[in-house]
Amino acid sequence: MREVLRIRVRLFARPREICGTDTLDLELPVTATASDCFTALASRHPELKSLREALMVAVNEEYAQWNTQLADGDVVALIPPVSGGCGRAGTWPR
Amino acid sequence: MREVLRIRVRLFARPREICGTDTLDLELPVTATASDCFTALASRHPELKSLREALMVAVNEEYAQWNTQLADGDVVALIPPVSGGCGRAGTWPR
Amino acid sequence: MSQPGRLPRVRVTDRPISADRLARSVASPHAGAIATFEGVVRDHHGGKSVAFLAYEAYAPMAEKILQQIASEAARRWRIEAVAVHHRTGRLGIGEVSVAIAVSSAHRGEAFEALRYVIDTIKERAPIWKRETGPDGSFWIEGPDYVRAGD
Amino acid sequence: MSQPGRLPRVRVTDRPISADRLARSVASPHAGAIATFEGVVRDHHGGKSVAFLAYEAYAPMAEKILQQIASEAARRWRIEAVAVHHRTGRLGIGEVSVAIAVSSAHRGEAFEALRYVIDTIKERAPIWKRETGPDGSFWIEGPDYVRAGD
Repeated sequence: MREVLRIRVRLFARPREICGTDTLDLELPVTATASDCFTALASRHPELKSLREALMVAVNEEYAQWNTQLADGDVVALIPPVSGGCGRAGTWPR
Repeated sequence: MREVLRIRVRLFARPREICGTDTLDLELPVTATASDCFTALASRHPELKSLREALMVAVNEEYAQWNTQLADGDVVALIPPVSGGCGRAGTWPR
Repeated sequence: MSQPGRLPRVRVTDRPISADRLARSVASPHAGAIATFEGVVRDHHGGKSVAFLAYEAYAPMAEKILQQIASEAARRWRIEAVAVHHRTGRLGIGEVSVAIAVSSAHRGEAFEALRYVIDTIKERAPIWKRETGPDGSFWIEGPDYVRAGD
Repeated sequence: MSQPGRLPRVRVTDRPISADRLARSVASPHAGAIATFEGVVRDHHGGKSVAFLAYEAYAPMAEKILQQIASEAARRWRIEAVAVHHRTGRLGIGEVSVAIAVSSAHRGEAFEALRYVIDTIKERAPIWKRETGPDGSFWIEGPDYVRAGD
């Protein structure tokens, strides 16, 4: 086994537009968290950085914390504010 | 013109069953109120008397007070408690 | 196809009624929300089983009252349209006794108006319900049951 | 005829949806109340005119979330059944984006559960809305508008 995590990233709405795709695959260090995944993606697509505060993250189709440890094969989705939400990630129901 | 009011009475649900008809005509003194109409009817159908507290009255298809003065040709309806109501006439919206 | 434009907004009828037809009749390009309610004959009431219901109305007055209630809702909330049909006669389990539809730009108003309309109908419309089950027939008078004579 | 028994209770789909089909699917002999909600594309938003909307969903996660919300409603209120469908893709004015139906023995529970379901969908379901009007296309992010790139 290689010492990396193969992570699939799902993108929607504005992040999808910024990255120009709805799905991409990343290789991350084995210690990577969801937040590290975002940072790796934002280094390729700097426009994402300003969205960070507004984004939620999902791992394997469940809302997750940014400090969630990832595992090989995980699917990470960036979740922009939804249409009826208040736009502040901190108040979303968990 | 005769010195009486010709009043049509409309009956529904239990009062209709008690009186055995859904419509009847009464002649009442020219000073009669809705309450007098009820009294005249209850003198023919004594079983009605016990319903008096629970009944509302309508004159010409509008909810009315029992002391409403009637006019010749008026249609008086006895309104038993409706199915979703609280059963106390005094609390009905007016 | 139904002809929504011709459907009366308020009606007391012995024919089957449908919230869906009312929903289509209140639709408008300005409406972002359509909420409906159907009252349905259910197989039990107060712990007793129910075979069927019979609704009796003072129809012309009931239609006036339904119209008043609809107008009150339209004054009180910012809604696009409201429609109310009430059925009379004998209804079996699962049949619709009352159908209401409300449309509005935003959903909060549709919900509040819908709730107001059904709650107020139940308080004020001159419509009575006779329930028939294994113990016979009863008039439902608010919280009271009273044995019916026929 | 539709086949209500086979209609999934929860679905995210790019095909047209209907609250009426859901209402029929939640009907039961024990239900005295059926309440429905349709979210409809309207011709204006925030004072601007709207030509059409496009809904984009993270579909498998959105279906899980809708199922969670339905289960929460069923735990919290005494209801018979609840069904929720959400549509994706381009929708014109008057088209239904979300449809919900709830049945219950008594109407209060149906109203409260219905309101909970739509309010919670709007907070939690990973579904996004892009609005197109005379000024271009915008993502609707809670209270914010953000210009869309395509």
